[in-house]
This record gives sequence, C-alpha cells and structure tokens, in this order.
Amino acid sequence: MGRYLLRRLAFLLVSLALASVVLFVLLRLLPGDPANALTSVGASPEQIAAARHSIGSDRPLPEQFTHWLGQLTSGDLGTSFVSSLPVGPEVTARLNVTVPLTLAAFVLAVLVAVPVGFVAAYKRRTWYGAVLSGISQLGIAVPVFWLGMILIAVFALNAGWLPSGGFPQDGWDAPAEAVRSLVLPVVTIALVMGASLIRYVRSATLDVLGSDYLRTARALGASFPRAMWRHGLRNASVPVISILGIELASTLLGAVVVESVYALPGLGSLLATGIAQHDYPVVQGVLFVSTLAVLLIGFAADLVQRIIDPRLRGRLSGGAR
Amino acid sequence: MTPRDTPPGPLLDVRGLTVRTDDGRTLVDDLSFTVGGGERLGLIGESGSGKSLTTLALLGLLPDGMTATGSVELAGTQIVGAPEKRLTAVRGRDAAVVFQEPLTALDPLMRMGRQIAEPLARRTGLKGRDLRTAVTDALVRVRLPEPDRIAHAFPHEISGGQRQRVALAMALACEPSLLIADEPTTALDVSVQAEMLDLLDTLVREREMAVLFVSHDLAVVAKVTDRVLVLKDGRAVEEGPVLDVVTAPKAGYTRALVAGARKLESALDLRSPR
Amino acid sequence: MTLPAAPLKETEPSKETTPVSRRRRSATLLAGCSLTALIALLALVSLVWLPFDTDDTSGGRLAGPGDGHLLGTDKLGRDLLTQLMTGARIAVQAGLGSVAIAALVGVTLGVLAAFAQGWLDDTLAAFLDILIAFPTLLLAMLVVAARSATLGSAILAIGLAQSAVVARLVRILVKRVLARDYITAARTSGTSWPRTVAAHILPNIWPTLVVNLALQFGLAVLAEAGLSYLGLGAPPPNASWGRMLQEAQATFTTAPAGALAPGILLVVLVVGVNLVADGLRDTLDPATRRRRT
Amino acid sequence: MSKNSRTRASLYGTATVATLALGLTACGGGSDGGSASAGTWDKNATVNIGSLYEPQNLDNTAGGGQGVTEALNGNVYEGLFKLTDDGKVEKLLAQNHEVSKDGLTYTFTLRDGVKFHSGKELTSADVKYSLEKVLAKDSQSARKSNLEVVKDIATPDAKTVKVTLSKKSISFVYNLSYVWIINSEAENLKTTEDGTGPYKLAKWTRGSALSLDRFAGYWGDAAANKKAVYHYYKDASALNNALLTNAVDVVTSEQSPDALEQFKSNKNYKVNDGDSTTKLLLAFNDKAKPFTDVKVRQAVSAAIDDKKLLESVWGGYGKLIGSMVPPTDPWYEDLTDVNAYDVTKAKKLLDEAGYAKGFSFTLDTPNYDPHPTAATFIKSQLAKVGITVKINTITPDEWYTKVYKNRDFTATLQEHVNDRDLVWYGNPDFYWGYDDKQVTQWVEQAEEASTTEEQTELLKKVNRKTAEDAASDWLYLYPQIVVASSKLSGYPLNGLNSQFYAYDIKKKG
Repeated sequence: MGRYLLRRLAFLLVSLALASVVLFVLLRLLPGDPANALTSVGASPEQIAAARHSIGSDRPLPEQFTHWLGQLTSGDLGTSFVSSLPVGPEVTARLNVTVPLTLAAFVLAVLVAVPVGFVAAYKRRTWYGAVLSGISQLGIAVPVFWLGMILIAVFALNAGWLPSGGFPQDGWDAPAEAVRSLVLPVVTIALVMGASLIRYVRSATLDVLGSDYLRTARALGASFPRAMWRHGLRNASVPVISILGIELASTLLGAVVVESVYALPGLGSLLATGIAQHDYPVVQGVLFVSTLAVLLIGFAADLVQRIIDPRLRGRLSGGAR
Repeated sequence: MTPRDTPPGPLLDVRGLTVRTDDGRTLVDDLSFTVGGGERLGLIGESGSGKSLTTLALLGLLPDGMTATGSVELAGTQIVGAPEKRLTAVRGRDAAVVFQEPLTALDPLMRMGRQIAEPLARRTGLKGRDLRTAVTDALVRVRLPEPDRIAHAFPHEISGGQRQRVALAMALACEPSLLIADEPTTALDVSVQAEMLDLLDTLVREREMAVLFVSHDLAVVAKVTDRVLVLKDGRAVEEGPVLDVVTAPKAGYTRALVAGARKLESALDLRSPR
Repeated sequence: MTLPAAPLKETEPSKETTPVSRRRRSATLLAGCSLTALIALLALVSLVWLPFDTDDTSGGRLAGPGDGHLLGTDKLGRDLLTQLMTGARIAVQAGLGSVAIAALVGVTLGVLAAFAQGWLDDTLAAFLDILIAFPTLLLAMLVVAARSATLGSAILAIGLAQSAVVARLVRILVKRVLARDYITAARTSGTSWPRTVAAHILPNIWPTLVVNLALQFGLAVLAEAGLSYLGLGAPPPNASWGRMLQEAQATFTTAPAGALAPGILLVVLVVGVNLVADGLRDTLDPATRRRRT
Repeated sequence: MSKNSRTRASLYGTATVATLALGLTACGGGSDGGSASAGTWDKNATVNIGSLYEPQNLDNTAGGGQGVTEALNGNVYEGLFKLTDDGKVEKLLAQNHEVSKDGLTYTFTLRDGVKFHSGKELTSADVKYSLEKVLAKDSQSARKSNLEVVKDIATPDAKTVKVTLSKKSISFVYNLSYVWIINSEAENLKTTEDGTGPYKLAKWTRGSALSLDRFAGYWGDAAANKKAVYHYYKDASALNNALLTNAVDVVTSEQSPDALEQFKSNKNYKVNDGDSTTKLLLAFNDKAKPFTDVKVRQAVSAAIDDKKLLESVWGGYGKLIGSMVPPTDPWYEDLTDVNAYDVTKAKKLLDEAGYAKGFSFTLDTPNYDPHPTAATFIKSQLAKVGITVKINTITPDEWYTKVYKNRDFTATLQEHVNDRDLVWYGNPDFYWGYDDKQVTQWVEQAEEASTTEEQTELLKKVNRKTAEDAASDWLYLYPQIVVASSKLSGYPLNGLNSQFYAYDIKKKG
C-alpha cells in the first residue's frame, strides 16, 4: 500500500505538471486581447500598449510561462490582468462559497439517492418503484437553471421563505444568513445530482440483486437483509463510489450555472468572468485549482475503492474512474 | 448428516411444478419427480431446457418476473408460495446448492474464509477461534492444499477448481439433507472436472447425502447418479435408472444425448466404471 | 485498467438480470420514441411552416393566447409557438451535431487508445479521466471563448467535450473485445488491423455505443440549453430554448408561459431520448441479452 | 490635448463587460438628487443598493471600471468640482477658481477644513498628486486624453493650485469633476481608499458587495444614512428578485422593461423614469462602401422605424433622438425630423445613389441585449427597401479588436453611454470614420471657445451637420429607470455617467 501511495502521488504530481503546461498553452491559443478588457473608447494606442506592458502580455510566451511556474511553486497564482489584484485570495474567497455549496449538495444527494435508488431497484415491480425511477428520469432531464428559476419563484418570490440569491457580504461570519442563502442552491444541485445518482445506485443494486453470490448466500440460508448487508452493500458501493468521485468533481467545477441563477460569488462565476475578459491569470488560477481538486478527488475515490475491492490492488489508477 | 427427524415421504417431492414468466411463457412445464433420502438423481438437458430454473424453484429462489405453481415439498415443507421466512429456514439446512460458475457465485470482495464461516456459524453457532478452526477443517475436507492461504485469499486470487471446492465446502458446511449441484463442473477445465466429480462423489457418499445433480453432460451425470430425468423444453421426456437410460434410451432426444456422450466418452475416456 | 470493476459512467449498465417482459421493454422504447418524435416533428414542421415569421415582432408585448398566437407572445411580441418550434430545431440540431462529432472523434481516439500498451495506455486513460471530470459546460465555455458564440461553436464544443467520454467508453469496450480469443486468432492469422476493427471490433461494440450516444444526445441538448442560458449558445435572435428561458426569467411571475414552455419541451425531448436509450439497451445490448433465459 | 478633449470615453463604462454577455451592458445616467422630501427618516438606516456593475478594483486610474465610479464617485472620493445629477458642474473641494484672460491658467483655492478619512488635512499637494496620477504613463483613466492639455501644475501654497494648459479647453473644469482628490500618501488604492467624501469604505467583498460607512469627520453635511451597501449581481433577473424580496432597496439602473410591470403595480415600489445619456447607434463605417455615400446613410436612417424599435425593446420607456446629443447636453436640439422614418423617401434616396435594387451588408452585432434584438428588427425593416442585412454576432472583445481597433466593419451596433460625446464626430480617426473638415474645425473651435455660449453655438452646428449627414443612425435614447422601495427618497434619478450619490438617500424606519 505504501508503495502504491508513493506511485500514485508521483502520478498525481506529473498529471498536475502536465495539466499546467496544457492549460497555459491552450489559454494563449485563444484569440482575443486581454488588453481589450482594460480598454475604453477613446483609449489611445499608447495607452493600450501601456496596459499590455503593465500586465506583461507583451512578453514572449516562454518567459510568461516560466514566470507563472515560478509564482506557482511559491504558492502564488499570479495577478489578475483586469483587476490587478492577486488571484490566490480571490480563488480562496470563492472556494468559501463553492466548496460548502458542493459538499452540502453532494451529501444531500447521496442521502436521498442511496435509499431511493435501492428501493427503486428492489421494488422495481411495484408502482412506487416505477414512480421513483420515473422521477429520476425526469430529474436527469431537467435543466438545472430552469429548476433554479422555479424554486426561486416558488420559495423566494411567492413564499418569501428564503433569499432569491446572493451571499452575505460578511460570508461565514454571518452563519445564519450564509446558510439561508445556500439552501435553495444546494437543493437545486442536490435534486439534479441526486436524480442521476439514483439511477446509478439503482443499477448497482440491480447488479447485486441479480448476482450469483447473493443467490449463493441466500441458497445457503442467509436471510435477504443479512445477505444484502454482508455482500450487497460493499459490492454495490464500488461502482457508486467511482461515480460519486466524478459527480463531486464535476459539480465543484460545474456550479457555474447555479451560481449564475442564484447570483453566488463562487468559483464558477469567477471563471466565467475571467474567460469573458481574457483574464488569463484568473482562468489559469481557477482551472489549476480545479484540476488539483479533480486529481485529489480521483485519488481519494481510487483509494477508497482499492480498500474495498481487492481486485483493483494490482493497478496504478483504480480501473474505476 | 445426522439424520434429522425424517418425514415419512421422500426427502424431495415435486409434483406438477410449472414455472411461468410474467408475460406468459412457460419455462418448466408440469414437472414431477422425487428424491429419497440418500438417493442421487440426475437432471439432464441442454441449456434452456429449464433445469437450472427447476433447481432455483426448489429453493424458492426464482428470479423476479417468474412464478412457480404446483407443489414442491422439501423435507415436509411446502416451498411453492411459502413466505420468505419459512424459506430461509429450509435453505441450507434441508438443501444446499453448488452453482455452476464459481467465480461469480462467490462474493468477489470477501475473503474465502469469511464466506465459508458465514453458513458454518449459522449452523454451528461457533465463534472466534473455534470458527476459524472449523473453516480450516472445511477447506481440508474438500482437499484444498494450504487451507490457511486459501482462507485468506479473495476469489480472484485462486484457481477455478479451488474456487469450486470452496463453493462445495460452503454447501457442505450447512450439512444439508439434499445437495443440489447445478452444473458444478461445467466451468472447470476437463482435468479438474474429473477430480471435482470424484471429490463430490466421495463426500456425499460419506455423508449419505441425497444429491440432485444437474448437468447437460450425460457422461458426468452418469458418473455420480443412480437415476436420471431427461428434460427438454421444460418437460420431462424420460426418467429411469442411469444404466437403463444410457443403454436403452427410449425417447429420441435421449438417444441423441447418449450418442453425443458416447462420442465424448471414447474420445476422452472419462467414464469410470460404476 | 482494463475491465473496470465500476460501471462506465456513461452507460448505466442496468442489467435487469431477469427477463423484463418484452411488452414492458417495448413500452419504454415506444414512449421514448413518441416523445422524441413529438419534438422532431416540431423541428421538421418548422423547416417548412411556422405560424409566424421568426422576426415578426408585430404581436403585443407578452400578450396572452389569441389573435393567431396560440400560446401568446414573448416580450418582443414574437409568437411563442414559432419560437418554440425553431427552438426545437436548434435543440435537435445541437443534439445531432454534437453526437456526430463525439462519435467521430471519440471512436477514433478510443480505438487508437485501446491499442496502446503500458505506460502510454495508463497515461491516455488517466488523461481521459481528468478530461471527463471537467464538465462539458466548462470545456464548452473555453471553446466558445476561443471562437465566437454561435450554434456551431456550441455544437463543436459540446461534441469535443463528449468525445472524451465516448473515447473512454470505446477504449474500454475495444480492450474487452481484444481480450477475446478470436481476436487473437484473427491477429495471428495475419488479418490487418483495419480489417480486424471493421470485422470484429465494431460489430461487437456498436450496441453499447449506440445506447451511449443516445444518452449523449440528451446531455448535449441540455448542455446547449445551459450554454445558451449563459449567453454562449446560438446567438440571439435564434430562439434556443435555453436562451428563451433566460429571457423569460425576469417575467416568470407575470408571464409564466414563456418561462415554462421551453423548459417543458426540453424535459420532453431529453426524457424521450433517454427512454429510447433505455429501450435500445434492453433490445441491443448483448450484456443484457445474454442474461435472458 | 485637442479636438476630442471634453468627452469622457468609456463606451460601456470601462471593462469590457464583466460577464459573458449575461446581457449586461453599461448604463448611462443623469444626475442629481432623487425624489420626494421624506418627512421623518431613520438617520441610522442602512441603504442597500443593487447594481450590475461591480468595480474591478477601487482605483479609477487602474481599470476600476464603471462600478468604481458608481460606488465611490462623490460618496468616498470627491473632486474639485462635481457633476450634479442634472448635469450641472458645481464647486466641491474648490472654494474658488479663477481663469486667466488667455484662458490658459486656472487658479484654484481649496476649501478649508477638509479632512481625508485617514485624518490628514487636504492640501494642494494632494490635488497635484491626484491630477498627476490621472496623467501618469500607466494610467488607464478614461479621462486621461481629455486632461492632456495640462502643461504644468504648481502649488504656491497649501491651499492654492495653479494649473497651466497648453491650449484653451472650455471643458477643463467639467473634466476636473472626474478627477478624484486622493491623499498623496495613501497606499493600496486598489483595495483601500483615502478620500474626502461623506462615506468611508467599510468593506469590499469581491463578487458580492461593497459597503460604505458614514464618515464622522466629513467637512459638509453628513450623509442621510449610516451605511450604504452596494450589492452586485451579474444578471438583471437576480437583481430584480433581490428587490422583490427586499434584499435591496433600490436598483441603480434597470436594463430592461421586463420586470417593471410587477413593480409598477405594487405600491411598495416606485419606478422612476429619469434622463439617460445612453444612445443606441447603428454606426456606419463612413469610410466603407456603400456608406461612404451620404444618400445611402440617409436612406437607411429613413428606412428604420425607430419608434417601433424603441417600443419593442423598451415598452413605453425611452426617447427618440435625431442625433448624438441627449436632451441633457447644453447643445441639444430636437432633430428627430431629420431623416425621419419615411420608406418612400428611403427608396428614392437609394435610387439616387444607384442602389435601386438594394444591396447587402454585414452588421457586426455585439452578442448582448439589446443589440441582437435591434439587429433583428433592422434586418426586417431594411428588407422592405431591398437591403439585405447579414447579422454577424460578436463578443465585446471581438468588437474592440475588429471594429474599434481595426475598423474592419461595414456597420455595427453599439451603445454609447456618456453625455457630451458628440465631439467624437470631430475626430476623423474615430472608429466610425466620419470625416468632415468643417465639423472637425467646429469641434476644435468649440473646445477653445471663451464662453459656454460660443461653445454651445458651435456644437449645435456640429449637431445639425452630423444629423443631416446621417453620420450614424441614432436609433433611440435609453431610459434611465431607477426602481426603489417606496420607503426611500433622495436617490439620484439620472445617475449621470454612472454616478450614484448615496448620501442624500433617506430611508423611512
């Protein structure tokens, strides 16, 4: 295991290094001039040139890249072209919204999806099993922003129970307000994420229900609950965990739309702004941190799967993801 | 194998067993047979003939979407239509199964020892070290070398033959009155098949266990059973003592089977004199 | 990393181990087909006939039904039904286009990756894994930023993002096929690679692939709606459903029709293709077929 | 500096639209204190202001953008002069000023008792520092070019500043209203401040909000509320929802009429229709065929029914204009009759220009509202006179590169937010390429005029001439709509040039 951990960590670092090169190159390939974001009508060519110089976008690419790498190794994500403010603190501040949002939604989705998915599989021949499957079908098909719009209309505008959007200026120093402002976004993400999780849990449960080992256990006298507990849970969790890893990672990065609907100052909205303004340091910073998160989550998911499933232990990156 | 309070009739009494799918297809049609205590019955037929479904119906383990009608009495308990609780009590105790595919029949995520310990503990109530010793004994009984290593291994870490022995050990750990063996050797290499059959033969003989041996392979069935029942498309086409069926098959289907088996026999010389 | 113990995210392997009744199976397929056909019909009809001209702003602002406007008008006085119909066309276009790109790029990459060995294999697999963790929408945002916000960009972006998913699936499926004996036989007997791929590999993977592509279609439609909602999809005045929803957001409470109808159609289309995928899987997928008695 | 001096630039504030076209554009705005004279109000109230324009940073010479003007101008920072909400220039930190006979030397006397938030007293050195900051090489100030006439800044004593210009500039004082007076010793101006205004910065949370606290040591009348918080949204719907749920008390500038219905019918809200300076232009490239021909431009202008366009984009709000000049500019004249909607005339003009069978052109259209809508509308209107419009949707970034820098376009749509921006027609190098020697001369003369009357007279000529030449097609003037809780009074109605003075806002308890 120790050897595996070392190799896996090395793999993680190499991936990160590769990703940062790819990121940098890809971003510079985008057409568009970051100085445009600083320009206003009436700006003279000299002013534009000065702007370009001040942000360093007039320097050769290799130089820009080594500069960025130098910053990275000292834990600095650079300075925004547009705001001239450091990117690191900005990303951290946004993570304070996005991470709680994602994790809460994730936990809620899992709490709902696991029992529902199980029932949907176990009782698939009853009417409520079918209804549960149907609901998850619907949930997968609902655009997340539309769901958000509806929830806002119902719970914020009509009922007035919860804020329609925004995040308190004092952030988590105003815990009650902060929590209130995240309730609807969390529910929105959890519903959509939960719907697809239900399908995976259902299918994993179906696999277990139809498995020979479960039949063996029961044929030898184990009661159904006992057999599910001893054999079903672990076996079903292997595929589900790999999905959870992917879902968690993509929700973390994919909160853009929900953040937009609920006017949340999260990582996604920072990225969207950065892309629009060609603010490379911001985009690079966000994507770098995201890649790191993706790799770490993948790492964690691999590790958990490896602990559960002995068949994966021979491999570097658990076959799962 | 201490004979339990044996009911008056046969150990297994199947009458008019019929298995249908929800959409109305009949997979097993009006099947009747009996297996007495210590008797060995072979159930033979090609794949799709309904023989595997029959074994599942005997234990009330038919998959969703299929229903059994008729009557299955196992050691005096009516299986058809019985509530899950009663079935749980019967399974393992009165009849245990060895399935065809040892790789999937074992939980891939659980060490062999723990898998054997499960039915063992249920029957004997043993715990801790005693249980572990019993597990080792069970592995030794099925002639597995290095029982401690096997007990510690996961299914994918041992060979197919070893896995099937473990499955057999699990079934035997229940000390059932009836052992149902559903194509127990089909998934194995030919060389291992013979060993496995031999082992099975010896073990049930020692325990005076009744056996319901299911196979598509007449040669294999003939080796371990006294009587055979030939199934085709869910119906019984012929039944009788092994020798009679093999030497003088009545139904055309059985004749074809016998001819097939002869060919195999001469090629492999698998059959030992009974 | 062959034969993952886990299911592929993309093909939920709903192996109904038991024979699902044929009736039920065909009911799923039938329901899916009818829902999809409904939207397809809207899209097709929009090619030859529309209740109003798409640019016709003569209707009253946010008028209710009536005056020839079956569902009323939007805030610019354009006929809502007309917009929904052209929206259907864009949605179907987005779905088909993205899936075509995803299939082309994904299958090619996947097959190539499947033949890789050793560290190259590991690296490719890891790279695809990382790529997949990045949501389609995010990758699409980058592509759209590089090109401009048009339907073409959106389709390209979504298709490319999805091709990673398809490539990963194909790679695994192909590896699975390659592991089988008859492929080894074909290889040793000197059959050329392209031949092997055409004769042995594609026939074996296509059922799973088709089911997956059907699912990708639904995802592509949703992604396009998301991009349009963010203003990165088909540019106005094109009536993409996502854009219609974005525009109707402000008038959700005062004129709910405009904020509900596009959403409902989106759900109908996506549920439709997902049901088709489910139905297809049950009829095509050898994995489930094998299990049937 | 020269011809184009007096305009402040900023097409859309400054930053090229923060979000990817969530439909936000910049706004324009009038000036001066809001409505109603509330009887009693809560002197310690917190006023929550909702806005779409978040500052990029807090320094208006380092790309702070339109948001920084909205939040800090007049509230946190003050200039020597201020532009009131109705467009007048008033003295603020300047007690007095004198102009020399030749119009080249301005002597300012500073107000007594003015303190920065840090406690330091205001001196002439701070004024010199602040002006130099705008003029510095790395300054990204949109006013930089306007102020480049400044040749020398002297500080004879602590209360006197003497500025010498290289040539006459009648807009100089007006332009000074955009120069923040900053403590010359202040640091970290991108995230902190040190101004003299009625509020000091309490906290700025990027992506979320910026809050201001009443400054106890303010030299003038204290702010009418204790705290003003600007809440930032990226999307108009979210902003309106916030107003509906009382998360904010006032919206600085509504960008569409969509949500107004629900506010108008609700007595808890007041919808104010103020004067804006934002114009929507169909800008021809006057140097590209066929728009080199005056008749073609006139024909296109006459072929488009502006009234109907305004109606469909803004419902009942907004105004029609016949030229670049909004009613709040001193040289305004109603020129809506020039090249008014007349399809027959348009056809005749096309015929005369040799385009009887029409022609086709590409319209570069920014991808955010209202441009695409207007483009669609124009397309259907011009089709009636045989002109085919190809709509090419582009991002703000592309607009800057393709249209603004490279002049690679035939016609484009763009909103121009600022007041007094007629003078760009005097600059033949501007993106739309309007080049009329006479107009250029008039604009130069106007800037060097001795009296405002003279300036006004000349610019009126420019106005008429450009209108007659259909230099561009001025489609309409945006409305400036401020929606506020009816508990509020004293808020600015016009928000001239994006300013939003919060200090007079009174909130009932």
